Amino acid sequence: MAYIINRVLSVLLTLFLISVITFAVTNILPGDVAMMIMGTQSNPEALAGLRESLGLNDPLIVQYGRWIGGLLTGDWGHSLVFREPIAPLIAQKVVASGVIVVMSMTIALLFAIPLGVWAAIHRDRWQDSTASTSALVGVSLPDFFWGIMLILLFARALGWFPSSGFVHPADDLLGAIRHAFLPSLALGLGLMAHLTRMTRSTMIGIMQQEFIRVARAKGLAEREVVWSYGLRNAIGPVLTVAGLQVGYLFGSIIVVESLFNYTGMGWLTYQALLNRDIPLIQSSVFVIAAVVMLTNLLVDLLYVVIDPRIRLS
Amino acid sequence: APRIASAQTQPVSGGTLIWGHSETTQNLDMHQTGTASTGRVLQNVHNSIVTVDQDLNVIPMLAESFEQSDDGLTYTFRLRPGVKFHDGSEMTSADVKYSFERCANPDTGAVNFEVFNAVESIDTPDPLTVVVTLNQINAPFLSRLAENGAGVIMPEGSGDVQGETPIGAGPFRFVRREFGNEVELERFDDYWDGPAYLERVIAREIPEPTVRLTGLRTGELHMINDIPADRIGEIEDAGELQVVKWFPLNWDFVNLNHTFEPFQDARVRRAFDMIIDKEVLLEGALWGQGAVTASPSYPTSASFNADLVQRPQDIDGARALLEEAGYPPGSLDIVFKATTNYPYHIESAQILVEWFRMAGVNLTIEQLTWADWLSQCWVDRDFQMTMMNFFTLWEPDFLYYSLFNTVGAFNYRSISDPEIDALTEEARITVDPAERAEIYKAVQQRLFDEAHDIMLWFRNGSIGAQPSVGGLDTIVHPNGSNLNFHKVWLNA
Amino acid sequence: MRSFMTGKGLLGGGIVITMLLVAILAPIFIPDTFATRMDMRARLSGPSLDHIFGTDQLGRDLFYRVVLGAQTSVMIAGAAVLMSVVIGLPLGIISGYYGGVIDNVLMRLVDTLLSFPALLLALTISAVLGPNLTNTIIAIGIAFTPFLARIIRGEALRVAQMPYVEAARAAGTSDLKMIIRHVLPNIMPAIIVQGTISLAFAILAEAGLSFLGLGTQPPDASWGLMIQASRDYLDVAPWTALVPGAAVAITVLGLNMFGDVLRDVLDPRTQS
Amino acid sequence: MTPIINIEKLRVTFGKGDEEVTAVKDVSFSINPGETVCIVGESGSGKSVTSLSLMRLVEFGGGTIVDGRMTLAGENGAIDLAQADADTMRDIRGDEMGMIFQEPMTSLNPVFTIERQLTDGLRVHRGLTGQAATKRALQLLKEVRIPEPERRLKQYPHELSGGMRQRVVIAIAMACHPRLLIADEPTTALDVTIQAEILALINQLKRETGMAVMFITHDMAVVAQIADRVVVMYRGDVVEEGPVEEIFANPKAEYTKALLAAVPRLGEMRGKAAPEPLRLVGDTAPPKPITPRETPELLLEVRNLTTYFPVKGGPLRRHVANVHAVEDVSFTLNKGETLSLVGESGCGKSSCGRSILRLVEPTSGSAILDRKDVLAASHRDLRILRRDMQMIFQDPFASLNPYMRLSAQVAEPLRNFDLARGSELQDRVAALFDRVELPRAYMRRFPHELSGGQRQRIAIARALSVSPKLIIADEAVSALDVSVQAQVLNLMMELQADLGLSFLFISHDMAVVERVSHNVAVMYLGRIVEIGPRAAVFENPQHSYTKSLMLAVPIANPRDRKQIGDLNFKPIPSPMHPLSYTPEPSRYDTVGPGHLVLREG
Ligand SMILES: Nc1ncnc2c1ncn2[C@@H]1O[C@H](COP(=O)(O)OP(=O)(O)OP(=O)(O)O)[C@@H](O)[C@H]1O
Ligand SMILES: Nc1ncnc2c1ncn2[C@@H]1O[C@H](COP(=O)(O)OP(=O)(O)OP(=O)(O)O)[C@@H](O)[C@H]1O
Ligand SMILES: [Mg+2]
Ligand SMILES: [Mg+2]
Repeated sequence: MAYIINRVLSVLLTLFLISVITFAVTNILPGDVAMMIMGTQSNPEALAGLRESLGLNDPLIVQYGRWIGGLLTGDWGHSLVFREPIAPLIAQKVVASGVIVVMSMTIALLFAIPLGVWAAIHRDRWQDSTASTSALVGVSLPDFFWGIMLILLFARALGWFPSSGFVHPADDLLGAIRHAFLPSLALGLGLMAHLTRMTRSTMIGIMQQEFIRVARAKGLAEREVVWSYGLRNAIGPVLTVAGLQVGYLFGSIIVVESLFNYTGMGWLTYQALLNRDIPLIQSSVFVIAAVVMLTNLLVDLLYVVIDPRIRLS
Repeated sequence: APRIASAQTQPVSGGTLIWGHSETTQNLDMHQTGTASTGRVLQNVHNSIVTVDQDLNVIPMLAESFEQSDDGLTYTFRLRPGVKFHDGSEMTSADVKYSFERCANPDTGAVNFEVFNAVESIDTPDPLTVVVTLNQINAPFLSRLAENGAGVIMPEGSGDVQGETPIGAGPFRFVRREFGNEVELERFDDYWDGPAYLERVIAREIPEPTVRLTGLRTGELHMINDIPADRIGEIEDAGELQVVKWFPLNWDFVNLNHTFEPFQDARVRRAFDMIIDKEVLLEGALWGQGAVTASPSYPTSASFNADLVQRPQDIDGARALLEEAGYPPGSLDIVFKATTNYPYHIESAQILVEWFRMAGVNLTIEQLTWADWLSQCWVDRDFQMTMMNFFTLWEPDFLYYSLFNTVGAFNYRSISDPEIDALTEEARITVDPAERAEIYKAVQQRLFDEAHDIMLWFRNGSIGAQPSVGGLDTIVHPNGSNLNFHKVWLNA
Repeated sequence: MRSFMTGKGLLGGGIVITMLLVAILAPIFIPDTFATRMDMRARLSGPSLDHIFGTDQLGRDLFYRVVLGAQTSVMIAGAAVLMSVVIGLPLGIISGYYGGVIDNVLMRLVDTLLSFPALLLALTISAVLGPNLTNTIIAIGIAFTPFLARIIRGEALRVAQMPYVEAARAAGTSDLKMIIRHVLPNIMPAIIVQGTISLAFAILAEAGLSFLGLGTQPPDASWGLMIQASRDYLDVAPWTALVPGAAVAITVLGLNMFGDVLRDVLDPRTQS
Repeated sequence: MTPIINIEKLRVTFGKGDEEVTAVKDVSFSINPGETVCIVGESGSGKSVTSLSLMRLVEFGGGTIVDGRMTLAGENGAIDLAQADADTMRDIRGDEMGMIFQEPMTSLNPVFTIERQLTDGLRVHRGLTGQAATKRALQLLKEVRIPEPERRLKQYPHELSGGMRQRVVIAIAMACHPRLLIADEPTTALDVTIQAEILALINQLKRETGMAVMFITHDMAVVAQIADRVVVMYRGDVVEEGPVEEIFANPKAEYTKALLAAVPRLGEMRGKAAPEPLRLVGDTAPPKPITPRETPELLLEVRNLTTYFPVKGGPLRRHVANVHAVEDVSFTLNKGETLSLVGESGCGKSSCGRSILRLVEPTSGSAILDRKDVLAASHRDLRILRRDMQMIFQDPFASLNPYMRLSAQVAEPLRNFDLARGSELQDRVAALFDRVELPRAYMRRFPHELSGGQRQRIAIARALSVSPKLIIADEAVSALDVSVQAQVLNLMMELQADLGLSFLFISHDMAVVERVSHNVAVMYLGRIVEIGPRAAVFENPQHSYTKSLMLAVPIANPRDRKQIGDLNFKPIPSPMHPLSYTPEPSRYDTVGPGHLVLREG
């Protein structure tokens, strides 16, 4: 229990630090949103007026206070470019990204774990080299490369999946999954490669442990030794790494979502950055960092469930 | 005028057309929005008081008729009776007065507010009559009303909601927008010019060209605008899809900052012009989808100076000219700022680098996001050389005054040429169309001689569509930029 | 050196050395105009005798572009990783070796930074600083720093608890000498291995930034930029992506293998 | 009588081609029903590989049985295990043959409950599931005498102490009543008292079930206590085999002789006043006793040394409790003498030694070394003081920097104190290599290029380099094979005689302690419970803990077998106390000259 409280407290502290860093960084971005709103119609006087009315001329600490106060009270302000309240906008995009993050993670784990285990138990044999090399090729190519290839194969040549767009799962669950599939796969391939390597090395370490020998000495079938005795121990570290990869995923969605025109958090953040939509950048970067951190918290707590050793300390 | 590839069928009513839109819509307030992407969609929601025909003559629209007093200071609009707005109200002169005043009010932040600069009063003697009085002659007033935005009529008091839920008198009602994802429009059955065929139009915003094209090919989309230039030929040849091409969509030019010392010398500017082979550049950047021009005037407009011919590429001549101006090879280091918002600008820049190297000028590319380009080049005018495109500003006052007059709102190159200033001022108060046209031709000549900017080309517009889409010949607005779905239909 | 003579070692080492040689030598022997020379008549043409890897959308020879682009990609990745090591190393060592309050403060900060996806961090930094070579390096470097600091800290912490450190302390070794003589050499293999893997990631990160227009600036060639430029032509000219893609893949593959083998080679225990 | 298992000409290799190593060359022996056969030999002699081959587990570690037969007698005829297929082996493993491994800490799967791990074998071999399996598991825990067996079933391995874990491992191996139990160093990682319990337990189970036991160990004392027959292995070969008395009384093979000579035997030193080096095979001169000086001269005086380690807890990681690692410890050490600190794992021996060196900061007390208080010294003075006191650690490998050449490691203290430079430094390092009898050619080597004993010599050379007055040797020989251990011990004693060094010798091996000490202090729960001259403590232990410790120590003499009854499992209380806890001061009774015993209350 103390462990959990401890983790939660440190999460709160980190959230605060995240908000400070986010705010600081966004405030040194060059260019501003007034310009983006006025576009090619900008002129200095109109810009000055717009800046004033947007509160861009207040001292930074006032702006920070206003922002953080708003965050806490649920008033996240308006996106300057999108002219919409930020909170519902982000809420919707988080769902969109959540779908592909979860799907790509699922796809990745579903393939990575068996593949990694398989490579580990055939260590240094052809199975291992095959799995390891294909994993390496997977990590060696950028997600957008996979993305384009998948579009060409699955959308263009085979026509199995739509090539772009987003459907809200509440409107049409199947449609949502169909639209999210290709971006998820594009993300999942790199991730899968990564997790395969991780599973492999963890499993190799575990299969050398004494308790594995004990399990064999009991006369257990090799299947059980590997998939139950071995894997149960590997799952914790693998999940932890998977959790850490959520951060990487939230980075990659910026590219993949723009590619697939899948309007999620990555796309939103990128648009916000391009348009210098400071309130939106702040909130979406903050939300991404917070989601990444909370996922890791979740994984840590899950670890407590998986590994009884953590429960006491 | 649009050229249509496939045979037409009889119009049918109903259906939802899914359009892969090449850009993201922004602020939906037609007065405030400056982006062509938004205008392209809102064209279907709003109607203007007047509009233009294919030959760019101003013609009635929501006004049944209009007349100008002999002194050129009073305009009287007679409104079409029984025009309904999407909120169910009927259009009256009060709505027109409201719309004009809203646009003119600086607090609104309307991009076209200067159209009303000379307006002294707007009177509404009866519900169907509007009288606008100017305090000085403003020759382009009517055509500026027909231009995007300024002449749009909104129901009285609807200003506050226009940004999020635009209300107009157009053939389609705005239903919803998921920002950056799609806009949904629905047929407005009470449209004054008769209801549209289509039940619904969904504009999916897909900036990535490959993805957009794939969507069309797989049938996820009924039509797309802006087919990737290199793919047009191939699609036309395949013949499975309709291709609509029109000329022009917009025009491009290379900008030289006149506050940058070397560019204050006309010889340097001319030399730079000579370095560029516009035909090859057009081929390289846009796969030839356009036509080079020495003048930015709308090619079919009366003021277009057809006598001007591009300087042919002459690297040696350029070298000599530069040498003469005091810039021997290797002495000029120039940063070329290009925005990633227009990928073909980046391609152009890369080609330019090669030619300029041959001419002894060292060109370095700096890629800017749209926001950075606006901030650095447009507002701060902090650049040496850049490239931009404008949607065809067929209204010459708008084009030449704002872009080339010393005090012009779009004069981000800081051009200051007394001759051009005088000519553009004069044109404003010249009522006779023929006379005005001559003045603008003189402006074009002067621009060409001085090489204030380097004119490149008019770019083609293109639409790709499934065979099931009918009525594509009506879709492109005469201004070459907007799309109108009023007479478009979908075969089952 | 025996452990280098394995198949993996030879292949990994060979790839890395080849890439380094290409990155260093190509610009010396091949004029850099070869990478930007255009041929409008041979745009998007497939591999042929004239252009063994084909050409891109501006008719530039992909062989020369990929060969001359090696320098940019390798340099950006190398400099960025170097930068993150230079910053991360002292941070990590101080944190891990001294522990206590310094460690708590530094690691909280590192944790916070780690919550920002590296690409997002790099993207934001790039946007702040503007796109050019140096800033790309800085952006990737900063984005990678917390990650490296974390790993180095873990290693330093492990080493600081080793009996030989205690033995050295009992022998009167001061903290500074302890770090130089004992901690650094023992964490170096981990850093180098992590470094090679980070290099691979940095190459991909540069590609990602270029994809979003914030990395290398045209007409310079970098692998990332080449892949990004190819995206519109993939269905008609797949080689425009496959050529730089393969260069990235092979290099990353080589780096990974090299890293694995380095781990063994650097350890005096596995040398004989 | 037909043997249960008969091994003939077993040969096992690892790796392929150039890399091939033969771990077991030619091993033949057999085990009869109800018999305990001990396999002894130094580290790496192939003991474990032999046992793993028998279970056919060696293949999983990359080994290959290239030759030989391993005949297992069964009701329906004999099977050659070397040829048996995977299914047959699975049926045999855990059913006919059970195995216990060396490391109780890692032998259990950390993420499964004890119950699950106990019932797996029952399910596979007996088809027991659910209630029935649980019942049998409970019964097994009772058989291995685990306290509160019901609760243990639901617990996870980390919630059990080392001794309990090893009992669980035994229970797992015994689950299906195997006919042969293979135990690979099952007690090496355990304290002597727990070792005694485990040995007694195995003995008892053997008697109850009539199974045969193959017991692997390198501890000759354990062999003497439990073996019926002994197989001596050396570098993959069986060099000698015979009944246990025969082997001890009349070893034939040279290796066996050397091995037995190197084993210190508890009680050997009875009646001798001063410590004496071991007389190894091949030594000609009789060992010279290490007599203390005529007039004892005080070197180190430790007074009321107390060291607590803070325990952080709660959400804010506040200081909530203390581990009382060293509690009010006082003793003195004279020049040229050895004081041994003995006691079981976790009793605070190392903490005591490290506190004196200030490698951990003590909570209170004083340690006066040659009239200077180490514990009160400023950081600058401390560095200077450390010239006079050096340390040798348990793990010879871990205490040397793997990335540093040996000469540099030995020279490090000299360079730290700037005692020598350049060629003088090299000369002094070379002299130190001579001193610890290592060839000078080794100076350029790295630690991994040396054997364990050689590495420990380097550690000794490093400690000697600054000519300290005091060396704290923390389990300095515990990790070494007996023969190597004897050599290192002799070296240390020789140095003491030559240089007048004082040793604070920390160890848990009573036989070694008896051999090397002038004085002995027994620690329990952070306190010294008994201290005095070696003879007094060993021959006349007074404190109840010292007595039980002495009783538990196995004696390397098969004629002197201890009939240890079923010792009650009595876990050592935790040294962790809340902040508010104030311990009693240590009060001692004098029972003889210099022989003090903690008052028990
Ligand atoms: N998996 C393996 N791969 C390669 N060599 C091995 C392997 N396992 C054991 N060996 C080698 O086989 C030889 C015998 O090892 P084994 O473990 O049987 O020794 P041991 O007598 O049990 O020693 P210890 O007392 O240290 O446990 C050693 O030289 C060892 O290095
Ligand atoms: N650095 C430390 N922090 C917290 N507790 C410690 C630390 N070092 C030792 N302890 C605790 O202090 C007690 C005494 O440990 P110490 O290492 O001195 O025992 P020991 O007698 O040397 O045991 P062993 O024979 O296992 O080496 C133990 O309970 C141990 O867990
Ligand atoms: Mg062994
Ligand atoms: Mg200890």
